[in-house]
Amino acid sequence: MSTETVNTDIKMRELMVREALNEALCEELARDERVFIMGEGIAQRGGSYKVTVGLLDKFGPKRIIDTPISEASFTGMCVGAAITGMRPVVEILFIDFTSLIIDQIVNQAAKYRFMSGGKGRVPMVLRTQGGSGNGLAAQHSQSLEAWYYHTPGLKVVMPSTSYDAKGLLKSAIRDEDPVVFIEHKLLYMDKGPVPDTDYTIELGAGDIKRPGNDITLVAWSGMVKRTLAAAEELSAQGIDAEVIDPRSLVPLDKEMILSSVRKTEHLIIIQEAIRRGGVASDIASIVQEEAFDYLDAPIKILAGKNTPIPFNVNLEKACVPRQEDIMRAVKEILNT
Amino acid sequence: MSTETVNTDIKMRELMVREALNEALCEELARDERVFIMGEGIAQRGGSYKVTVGLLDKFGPKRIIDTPISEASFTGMCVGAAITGMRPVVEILFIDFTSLIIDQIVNQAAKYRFMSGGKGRVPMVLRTQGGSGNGLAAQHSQSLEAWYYHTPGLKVVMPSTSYDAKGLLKSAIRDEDPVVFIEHKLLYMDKGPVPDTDYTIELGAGDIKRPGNDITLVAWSGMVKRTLAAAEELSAQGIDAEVIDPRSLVPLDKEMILSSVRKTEHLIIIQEAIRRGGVASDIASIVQEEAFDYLDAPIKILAGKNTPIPFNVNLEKACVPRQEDIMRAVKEILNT
Amino acid sequence: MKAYSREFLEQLYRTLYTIRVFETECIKLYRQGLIIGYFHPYLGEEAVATGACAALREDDYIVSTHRGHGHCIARGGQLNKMVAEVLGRETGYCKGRGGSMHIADIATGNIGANGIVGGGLPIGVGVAMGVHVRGSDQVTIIFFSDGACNNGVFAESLNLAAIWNLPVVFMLENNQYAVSSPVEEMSRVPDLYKRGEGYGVEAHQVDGNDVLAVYEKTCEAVDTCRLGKGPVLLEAKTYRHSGHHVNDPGTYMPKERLEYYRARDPIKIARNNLIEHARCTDQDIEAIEQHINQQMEKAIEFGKNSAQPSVEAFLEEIETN
Amino acid sequence: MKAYSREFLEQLYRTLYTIRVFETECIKLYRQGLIIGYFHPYLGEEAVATGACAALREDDYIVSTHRGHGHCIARGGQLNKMVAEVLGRETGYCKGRGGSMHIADIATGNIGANGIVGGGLPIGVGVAMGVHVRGSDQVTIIFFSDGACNNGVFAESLNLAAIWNLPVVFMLENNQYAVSSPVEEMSRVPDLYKRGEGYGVEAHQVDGNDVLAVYEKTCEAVDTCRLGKGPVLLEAKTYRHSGHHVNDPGTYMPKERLEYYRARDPIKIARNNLIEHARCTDQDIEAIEQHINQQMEKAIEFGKNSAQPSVEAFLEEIETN
Ligand SMILES: Cc1ncc(C[n+]2csc(CCOP(=O)(O)OP(=O)(O)O)c2C)c(N)n1
Ligand SMILES: Cc1ncc(C[n+]2csc(CCOP(=O)(O)OP(=O)(O)O)c2C)c(N)n1
Ligand SMILES: [Mg+2]
Ligand SMILES: [Mg+2]
Repeated sequence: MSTETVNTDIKMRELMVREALNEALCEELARDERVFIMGEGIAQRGGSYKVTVGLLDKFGPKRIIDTPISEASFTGMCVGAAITGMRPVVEILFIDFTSLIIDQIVNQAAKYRFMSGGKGRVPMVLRTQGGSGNGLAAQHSQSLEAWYYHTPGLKVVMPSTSYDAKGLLKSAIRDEDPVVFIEHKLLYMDKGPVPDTDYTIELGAGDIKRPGNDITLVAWSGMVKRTLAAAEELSAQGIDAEVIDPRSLVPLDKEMILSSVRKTEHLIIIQEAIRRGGVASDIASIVQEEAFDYLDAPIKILAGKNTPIPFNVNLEKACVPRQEDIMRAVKEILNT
Repeated sequence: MSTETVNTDIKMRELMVREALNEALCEELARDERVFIMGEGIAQRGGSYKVTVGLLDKFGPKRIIDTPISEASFTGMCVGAAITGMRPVVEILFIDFTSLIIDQIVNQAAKYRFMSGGKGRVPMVLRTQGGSGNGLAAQHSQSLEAWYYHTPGLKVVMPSTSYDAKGLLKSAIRDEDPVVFIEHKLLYMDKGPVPDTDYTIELGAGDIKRPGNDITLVAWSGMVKRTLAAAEELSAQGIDAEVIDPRSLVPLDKEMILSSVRKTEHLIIIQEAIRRGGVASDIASIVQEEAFDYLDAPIKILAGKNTPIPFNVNLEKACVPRQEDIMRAVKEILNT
Repeated sequence: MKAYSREFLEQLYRTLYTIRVFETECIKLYRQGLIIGYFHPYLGEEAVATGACAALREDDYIVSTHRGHGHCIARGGQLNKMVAEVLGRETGYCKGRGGSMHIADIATGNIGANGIVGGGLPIGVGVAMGVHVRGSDQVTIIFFSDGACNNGVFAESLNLAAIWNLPVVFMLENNQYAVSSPVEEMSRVPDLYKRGEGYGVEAHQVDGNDVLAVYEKTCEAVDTCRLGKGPVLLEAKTYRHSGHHVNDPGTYMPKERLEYYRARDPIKIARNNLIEHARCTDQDIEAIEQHINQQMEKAIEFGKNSAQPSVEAFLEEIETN
Repeated sequence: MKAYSREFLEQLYRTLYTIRVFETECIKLYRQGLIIGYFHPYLGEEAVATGACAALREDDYIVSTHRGHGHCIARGGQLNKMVAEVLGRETGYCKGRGGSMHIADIATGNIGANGIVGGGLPIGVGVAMGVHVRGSDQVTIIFFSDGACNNGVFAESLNLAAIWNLPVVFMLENNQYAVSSPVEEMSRVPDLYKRGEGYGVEAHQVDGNDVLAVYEKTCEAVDTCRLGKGPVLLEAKTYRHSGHHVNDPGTYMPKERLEYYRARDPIKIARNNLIEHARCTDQDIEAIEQHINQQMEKAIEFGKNSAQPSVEAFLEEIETN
């Protein structure tokens, strides 16, 4: 929140991430009648994670639409509607299932503007949810942001707090191009302060979640919380870590990361996805190229283990960087 | 070819990549009756790039199967057949269309072994074709190896020569796990020596396509040829580049790359895919971590431009690293 | 009713009742916090898996769904390994890596449950394609429900099986909901077997709560497939006795409708068969139930006493990935 | 035959002939190496796009395919911009970025061609959903061919349009091949409109070589949609006059079959209409053709003289991606 100037008159409420998302949808639906929402069980039932609760009553069945299990086609529908002047928001319950719609997102939504010589735009939002942590096993726990990160024409947003979730989702809906908006299943019930005003957060503006001088820690989505917890504990041990949450991976606030690294000379990137081919590798490749002479040690990546996520809770936990892993890595890199 | 010991008695033929692939399929079909092939237009018509020519006549319609345009399902069929003892090879004409089957590959094929506690295996090969260069525009020109590279449970192979194509495809078919085998549309007619014996190439063994001392150039698939051409021309200018073709990206011959970098202290990675989130970034992140102290300069990545591929031939060419880009980058990094 | 041996009717009842007990007991374990994640009970639908699998040969195949415990049991799955798996133990079918949604039992030809709705459809057609290439006459039953019919792979798979005459029984368990979405709102033609005709696929509807009705229709379909004249699409109309998963109260299910189907409880119907056509007494049946209850108790014991997978061993295992 | 004005029949003929000339001349450019990539001619199928688009209002929409030139022209596309696009020029519909497979003309409500077979189906249903949400009465025609019917999105899209009564005409151009694969081998029921019934969708077959037959059936379908009773599936049976793309000799197409359809050439049929029902003379028609030939010549001139896109400008453009 540190990068936004927040008026001190504004009332802050403690909202859960899912409530903040709900407010964002609600406000944008009210503000712009071109906005409509599609997904499985989002209307009557209000969504599996209760993000869309109450919207059907407020906006009616023409704009809050329960769909059959036809992910590819109802996502494709949003592309068509967006091209012709609407602003659809489609929910795919698990990012794992976006494997069914990636053709619509990558071959259609992401390319249409370009292929039409700039005449057509596709202002749609794909809301989806990823990450592990609930014993949901291999087909409901993936972290697949790297697929979309690798696709020209898409923006990719991954909020970690209630405040960010609301402000970013509103920006995503107002954006003229397709945005992949990835929520984390473990964050929906997390609470945080949200002002009662109509604010947005620019896509591409990272956030320094904790300023510090000794080392830069970059983390997003589900990893931010445990990175902050690690930083707090390290601070008690005399290590002052800066925690950066890029919030949107595309566009990426490269400058925020680079200037932090130029200051701290040490970088660890923490991601839940498996390391191979992940976003962390890409950020590392950028930083080593653009801040080579500032780096005092190799950039370290903490990432998910190279395996499908297991059902057993102990194994599942072992697959993803934990607070203690982060602390250990920091000490290792700083030789303390 | 340099890493394999080739018996000098062996007759070498000059074969096109597509002929080498055809031989591999032919030999494996003959060797193992569990092998069968599915795809669009692969039987009667012998495939759009003629890779499967003649197989229908030799092996009959039970094993060489023309499919409807139902990519998701005929790929899923291969998963089911593989689980129950067959060794299917499925062709998806363009890697762009694998967006329609990524659920079957990532959620089913790649995970089944793991999810079944190791009891089930999925020995199937997905043969597909990528890259730009024929004026086929945005939906027929992508380089999407990074998606599969990021998926635990898959192997990813990308040959650049006739010899490699044949030996690697045979290994892929014999492998016990799913392999994504990506050909390049511009290479099918390229000729190269292929022995007339039953050889295979281990998945995970890179190949030094040109030894050198001054700089390491890593390239695969369509980029190898122009990297070698650049190296030759640089050699005339006194720069001795080592060209490494990993051939398989998963498993990756990390050691070959690292030991080369420890020797040359300079690394450029050349990939056709867009840079953001590409395999090159991942290789860079590994090398900077594991050979930090050997690097004399930041690792450079030459990659495709961040855009869907345009139809116009001049624009298309400008999207992908060219020989002169490689030469320029080498000189820049070596300060010559 | 055709004449069936007492032994056969008892066997059907045993299977039905085992599924009922497995689900009921596991729901208790779930509520105790011992089972986590998604758990989709098959309560109320037991006759479909039981009748269908009874029509199969030992070397045949089935492909299951996220609601897969019934299929696994009907195909001869072991309670011990099932309980251990849903408890996430090393002794489970998938060594605790899979859980409820991914149980597979290759020994009984059960290719496995699936977390992707519709995911099993092409896989099953492919199993049949393997059979076809090998020149064998094994039959594959693919289980799926109404929701999966709206995933494009249903139409694709039906068509693929059709053009190659593959030995597949598409067993549509129409329980009339996809989570909370009623089939009447998700399709203009809620009798989903009618989709078969456009693809030239023989299709029938059957009472999914009557195990013998399911058995008989499946036998016919299996015969058709075995003769190389497949596929066949069977729609078994049925209804869940509870919500979509353990944590879903299922408030969207109209009371009268639920009552109607509860009155047509597949277990009750099969029990009546035993009494009316096989001269079983209440005591006979109680003995059967008693035995199964004990097996289930033992299975729970086994599961609870089984070791959790070792994190160290797991991390070592995946080192080579 | 119903009574049509001479003006209307001439207009249809003009469209048909324009498509014919566009494809014929572009094939020449292709053979000269001036057009590259995939080029899928619509030769032989002209009556489908022409008849269908004639039934639309100016503010309606169409969604096209990889074989899309005919749709674009029938909807009022400009030859200059089309030729420039297939030549890859800056003045083309997509500034040379799209090429034949991606021409879109938002001004005429042509959402565009598509390189993914079936890709346009959900997009078109979504266009109609937008209409529905806005409360407008615009109709969308989605063009697609037999091959696309086997992509799962066909079934999904049909069902989605059906449950929401969306104003969509699914216009199935059954030219009986997907590349070299004959429709009879890819489906047991080659009369693909029959798939509609299982989804509760009104469906009809029509002679795709007879522009008036297509026009009339489409008018009915459009009316149905406009009244909020859509969707409608129309299957127009037709045949290509040549291979799948310019470089495909089409040797798999049986001679007699091809001859049969050539004899039923849509241009010939429409020409006969003009002579028999509109009292046109050969000279009248020649004048029309002459005019179109000249327009096409000018378009080619325009295209050839247009600048290639600037590489520098392009690289600058994408800097901000
Ligand atoms: C492709 C896909 N979409 C959505 C889901 C989430 N989901 C899990 S079960 C379910 C309902 C499935 O309905 P149905 O096919 O009728 O099976 P039933 O639960 O009735 O047995 C849904 C939507 C999923 N697992 N996979
Ligand atoms: C999803 C997908 N699969 C395969 C292809 C390759 N391909 C291009 S056109 C074509 C045939 C399409 O047949 P049909 O739908 O009947 O259209 P027609 O060419 O007859 O107009 C195929 C297979 C593709 N472009 N997209
Ligand atoms: Mg159901
Ligand atoms: Mg066709």
